[in-house]
Amino acid sequence: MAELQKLHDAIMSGDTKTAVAVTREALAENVDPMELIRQYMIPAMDEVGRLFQCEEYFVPELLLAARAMKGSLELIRPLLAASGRQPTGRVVIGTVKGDLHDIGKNIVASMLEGGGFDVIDLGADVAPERFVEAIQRSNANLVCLSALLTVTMPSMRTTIEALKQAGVRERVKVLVGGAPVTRQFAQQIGADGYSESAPGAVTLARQIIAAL
Amino acid sequence: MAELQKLHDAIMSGDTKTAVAVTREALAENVDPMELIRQYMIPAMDEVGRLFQCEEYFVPELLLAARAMKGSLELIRPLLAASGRQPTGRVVIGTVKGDLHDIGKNIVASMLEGGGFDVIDLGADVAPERFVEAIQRSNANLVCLSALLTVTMPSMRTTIEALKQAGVRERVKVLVGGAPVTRQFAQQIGADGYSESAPGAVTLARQIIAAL
Amino acid sequence: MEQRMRSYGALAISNPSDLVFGRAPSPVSCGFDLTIGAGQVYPEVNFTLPAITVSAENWSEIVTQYTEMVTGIIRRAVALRAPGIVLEFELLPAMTECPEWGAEVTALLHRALREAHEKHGLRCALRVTPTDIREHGKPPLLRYGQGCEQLLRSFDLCAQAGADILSIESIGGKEVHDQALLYGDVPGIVFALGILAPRDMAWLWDQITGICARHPGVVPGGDTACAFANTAMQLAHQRMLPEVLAAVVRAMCAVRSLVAFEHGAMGPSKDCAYEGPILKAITGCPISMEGRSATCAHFSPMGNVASAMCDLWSNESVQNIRLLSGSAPEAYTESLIYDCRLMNVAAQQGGALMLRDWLTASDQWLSPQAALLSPEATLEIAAVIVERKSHYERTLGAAQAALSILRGGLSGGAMLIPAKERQWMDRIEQELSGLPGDEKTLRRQVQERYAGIFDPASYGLCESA
Amino acid sequence: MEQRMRSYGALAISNPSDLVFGRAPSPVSCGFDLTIGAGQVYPEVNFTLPAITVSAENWSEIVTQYTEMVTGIIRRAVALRAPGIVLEFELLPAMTECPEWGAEVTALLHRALREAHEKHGLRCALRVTPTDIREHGKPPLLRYGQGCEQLLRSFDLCAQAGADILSIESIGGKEVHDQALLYGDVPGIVFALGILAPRDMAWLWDQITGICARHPGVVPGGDTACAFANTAMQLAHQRMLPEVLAAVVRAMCAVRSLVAFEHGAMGPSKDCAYEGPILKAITGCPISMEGRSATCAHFSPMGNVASAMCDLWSNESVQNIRLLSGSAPEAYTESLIYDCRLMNVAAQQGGALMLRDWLTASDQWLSPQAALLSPEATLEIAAVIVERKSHYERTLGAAQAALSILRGGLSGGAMLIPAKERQWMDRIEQELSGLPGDEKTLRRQVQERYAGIFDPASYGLCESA
Ligand code: B12
Ligand code: B12
Ligand code: SF4
Ligand code: SF4
Ligand SMILES: [Zn+2]
Ligand SMILES: [Zn+2]
Ligand SMILES: [Zn+2]
Repeated sequence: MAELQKLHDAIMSGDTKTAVAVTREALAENVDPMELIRQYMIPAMDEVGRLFQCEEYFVPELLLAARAMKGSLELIRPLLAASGRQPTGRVVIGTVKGDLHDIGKNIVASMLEGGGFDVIDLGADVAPERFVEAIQRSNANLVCLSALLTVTMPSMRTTIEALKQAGVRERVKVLVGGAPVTRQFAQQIGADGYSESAPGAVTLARQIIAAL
Repeated sequence: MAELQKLHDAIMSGDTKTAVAVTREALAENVDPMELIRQYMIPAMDEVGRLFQCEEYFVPELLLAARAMKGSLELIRPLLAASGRQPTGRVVIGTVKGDLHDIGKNIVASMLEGGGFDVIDLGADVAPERFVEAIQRSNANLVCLSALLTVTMPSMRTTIEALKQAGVRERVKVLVGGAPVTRQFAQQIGADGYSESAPGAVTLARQIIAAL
Repeated sequence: MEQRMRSYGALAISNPSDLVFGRAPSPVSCGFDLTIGAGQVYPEVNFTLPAITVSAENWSEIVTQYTEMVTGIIRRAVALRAPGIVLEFELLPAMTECPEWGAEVTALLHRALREAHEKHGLRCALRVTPTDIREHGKPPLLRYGQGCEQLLRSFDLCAQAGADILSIESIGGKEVHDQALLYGDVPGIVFALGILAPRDMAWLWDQITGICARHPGVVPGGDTACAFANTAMQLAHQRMLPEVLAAVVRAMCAVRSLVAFEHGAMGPSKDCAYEGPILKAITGCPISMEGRSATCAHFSPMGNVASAMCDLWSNESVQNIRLLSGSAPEAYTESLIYDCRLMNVAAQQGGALMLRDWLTASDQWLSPQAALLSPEATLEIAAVIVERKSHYERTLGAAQAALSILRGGLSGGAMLIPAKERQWMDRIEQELSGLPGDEKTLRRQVQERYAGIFDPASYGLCESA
Repeated sequence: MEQRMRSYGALAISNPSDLVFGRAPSPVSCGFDLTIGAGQVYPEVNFTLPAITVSAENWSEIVTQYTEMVTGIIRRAVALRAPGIVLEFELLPAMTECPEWGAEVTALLHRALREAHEKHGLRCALRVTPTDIREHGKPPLLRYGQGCEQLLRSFDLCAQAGADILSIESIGGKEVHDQALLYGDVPGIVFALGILAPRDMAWLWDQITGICARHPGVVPGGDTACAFANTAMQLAHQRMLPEVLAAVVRAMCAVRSLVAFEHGAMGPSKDCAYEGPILKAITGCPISMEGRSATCAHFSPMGNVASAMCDLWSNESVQNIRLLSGSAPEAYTESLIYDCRLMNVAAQQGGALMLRDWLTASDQWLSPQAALLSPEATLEIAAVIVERKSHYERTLGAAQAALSILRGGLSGGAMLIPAKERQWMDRIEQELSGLPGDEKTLRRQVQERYAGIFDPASYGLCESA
């Protein structure tokens, strides 16, 4: 029988190979995929998140864990989809137009993925239309905008307006972030949330999805 | 005959006594009051303003000159009013509600007076209603708002809104100033002008009155 | 309360090499394990709201703002391993008018500091400075009336809510001084600073030390001539007044700020009191100063020399706005910490006096206001003050000492100042020497000119006038 | 262009007591009567727009903003009698994409400086830094394509419009480095820094020095490892990466930033290149640094020590927003001027080394990144670099030297770092020692892992691979 505790540990130590192997074995033995996620994978990632916030883990540990989690999830997702069960949430993320800073955005994306979200990363320098398209195509319920330049902060407003014009603003919640962005600015442009850190972004995303 | 050049010089040196005496003499000799103002008094104050901007004069010299100018004007005004001629402009000035800083406002008021404006100084900590009242009572065409605290800057907006509500916003132009106020903030709250200095305030006031 | 009255007839520090940053003969212990003036310079961070109205509707946002600010400041202090820190909460007018508001923010800051001390061992203390809202009236009423009652209640509630040090920027005499200053009226200035202000200070500081006595552990800090000398400094900065006048006003102000100590203040004095070094030389109490890292609050011709003798080093005030790095309060906390690190390392390696002298030399002769801040100038003015008896005589003496220091700088060729400023020096000197030897005569001479502008009863001047 | 190629086989400064702020063996003269590195430290002020879109509609507002900023900065420099000043204009991406815009702002700033020089005798110069917009593509194309053309044209037009110094924060190798860094992949990091980056630098700096040669008087300044080491520094600051990794990355980066000098750069190097002191020791060219007065732009664990060997002292970047004192660019100009005053006075009185050592001691062992910035550590790393031949070997050597300095600090007990960081030190050390001696082998080992992420042709790697 598959040793499921090993899945938990493999994710925590960022060992993708083992994580995938254990998952495959478990699925072959018809373990309920939801159980795998709820009892082993999410707790592992939560523990990773906790260690990260306590400054026991750095980003490399975090990203390796997220990568392991993602590896397992790739095996599980088709089954969930087939059974009609949804992942926690579907997120479209990108750095706004004119801005090429993507490290912060990448970390947020990875942590969301690690947190069990289905993440569509549009990259950097993303025009408002591309956000609109991605939402339309993917049925996402969350949009994350990142900006690191003061001169691209206004693009966040423009993007939110484009969502309105395209009639998709109501379908999604919008989170914004990046070094120059503030809570006040987020309010002003009509975003639904702001966080100054990646773990904060995950917490916020969870709260929002839970409230949907 | 009155030596009119003396009026010019008395104002420049802040000698109220002489300024008033020469003015009285000239008026007794039926010199055109408008000529006194245009040819001697305004040029003197302009020269004072120039010296101030070149850092040849400090505020004390400036205020003493303004006081001398005011002394002469007090004799002339009734005549102008009788002949139906208007002074350059009529200004209501005050520091907004919640704010007691009044030195900057006082200097602006004095320089406006020195510049030939008719100035109604409401003091500091002035509530919006009091600005409205003063405009209604005085037929002023210019309102100057001063604020030195970040937490009283919003009072400028409130005051402008009160002018709108009372239906007097169209009758006046609104200038704002004070250390924390910026050009951008002035625009945002719908003021008609901003200056960072007292001489700048006078120049601006003149331009605005000229354009009326 | 009278028993608290101290009189200073001699200097606590008379040797220039004892007048240096970080050390004061009478250190002050307060807050969470912090001792000020015992060898280290600590940062004092002062922070304020951005453009937002202080009102009941906005109150929760305001609480959030203060929480954000204190969080950022403490985060930086911990990250940079600051050996200690003082926070200053300067109440905004509406928070003094409604003393409960001021007390609520005080409590919030106190809790944050306690937590930082418990969790990170950060030594720290909280200074609280209610607004002197007695100036509302025309003329202002200083010893009675609503403003006065609210002010005293604010001190009381803040002391109760967790303030460790109480201070004020008091305004007695300002109503006269403002006008005298703008018209360059030297007798009026002396009247305001040498007669009116000390009388209000004496009364007010008896109240404050009384309140501290009722709240054990709360230290009566000090006052500042902000309303007088900093107004003059700002006006000189904008080239509206001669720098020499601002410098002379500063020296005179030391006399009125000293009255706080005569009536029980123990230091640290207020950051914006650039007369602080004189107070330190006379009283031996620690002082707070501000300069090159207070560019958030005001520009200054004495950014370095201001730190030469400080015990706390402050940013004066910074709004909670966002810079590229993070919040402005956090950013200025960092600047202060680096300044303190340098001073403390130099002191530790035996170089305190050398660094003090470089800090002094780098500004000293570039502006008249800086010239008065050297250790030597400080001791010269302080010595004249303690030699004389009445506040009036002391004020005149301080002004004359200041002028003689400036003359020295000019004649030695060290200081270059424009002809216009030199004319003003002559003028101030002349007017000073024309002043009567006794205070009653001066009062008679100027009282009419300022009638109605001040309330004699507020200065205990009714009967005697 | 090949004739410009210099190779550094020995140190220009080998004696620690010659490695000090304000003095460089090869000073640079430029702009209006300014010589950098000849005895005085000057402020370098960098300033940027607040939240506003750079677009044709907003263009007049943008011009107003830059005019306001330069006016405020010059006003402060004149008021404080700064002996000289450098302005840095860092183009925003849209201003490089449309090179005319960048040139227009350059011209505006140039005019303002000329006027300040004529009217007030202010010695000054303008540094212009176009944005390295070649990174747009995936993978980025570095030697051809639209971004590259616009970038080179931007240099050309800015040189023509009045730039005195040209710089860049180039990004060759970053696409690989970003990912390697986030995954803590040491071989990937070395590949990016020791192989890819130097190849791009060589090509790019030949272009830049070529452009300077066509515009007499325009100085090729220098580059910075911002995209590498400052990213790591920021991540360490946010506790996302270990500080020791950020420190080792910084040391490695010196090798790639040195390539600018090998290909004609003359200094002053870029402010945000904290690898600057190593460059100064090797080349003898003046450097710009930033630290405790760059709190507007980023927080830092090395605010004081960063100034120990600088020739220009910068604020990195500040938005045009309003503080209580005035505009933020004006405020940070003042802070820089006071820092420079202190350094210059100390130097003038023979105390440069003493002040340098206090600045160093005050930060040195409080963080691994600061530990590498002492004069001794600088010379140790620089010596290893010049001893070795290829960029790859130099990069490895710099990393090892950095680790040995950190080990020294730890074993002597001077530096305290958490267990987690120490584990990372071991790990980095192990991985480094496992790397092959020759660059080709490493390329083969990692190339697959990063296939598709970088464009081999952009590094001249197609044929030889
Ligand atoms: C690294 C860096 C670069 C790298 C970018 C590498 C990359 N792939 O991203 C390079 C060198 C390429 C670069 C280029 C430039 N940069 Co740059 N850069 C930085 C630097 C030093 C660090 C940014 C970073 O990666 N931080 C680490 C990450 C993890 O933090 P973060 O992005 O803030 O993200 C965290 C949070 O904000 C949050 N978050 C982020 N996004 C989101 C989204 C959501 C929804 C949520 C909830 C949260 C969230 O979570 C993240 C993790 O905790 C900053 C300095 C700074 N103070 O931030 C300057 C900075 C942003 N850059 C600046 C500038 C000026 C530039 C250039 C214009 C320079 C030039 N003249 O060439 C170019 C422009 C490039 C472009 N077209 O956009 C300025 C911006 C000034 C301004 N006007 O706004 C800064 C502030 C530096 C400074 N102080 O001057 N830069
Ligand atoms: C002097 C002063 C005082 C004096 C006021 C004296 C008086 N009668 O005005 C006293 C001591 C009483 C005082 C009290 C307080 N102050 Co005060 N004060 C100052 C100081 C040092 C100088 C202000 C000044 O007079 N400048 C000189 C004049 C000439 O300049 P100005 O006002 O800017 O005016 C010029 C221009 O702005 C323009 N202008 C002005 N008005 C207008 C109007 C128009 C229409 C136009 C076109 C132009 C214009 O022209 C003028 C001439 O060129 C400033 C510091 C600063 N950086 O400004 C702080 C400052 C304004 N005060 C401050 C604070 C916090 C306070 C107190 C709350 C302190 C306390 N805790 O007790 C109280 C509040 C009092 C109140 N209820 O309002 C802070 C404000 C912070 C914030 N949150 O906004 C400041 C910025 C100091 C600081 N850096 O922290 N203060
Ligand atoms: S000097 Fe500064 S802190 Fe003091 S009252 Fe004036 S404004 Fe306030
Ligand atoms: S270190 Fe600073 S100046 Fe340099 S590229 Fe990065 S953000 Fe720009
Ligand atoms: Zn203050
Ligand atoms: Zn203060
Ligand atoms: Zn930079």
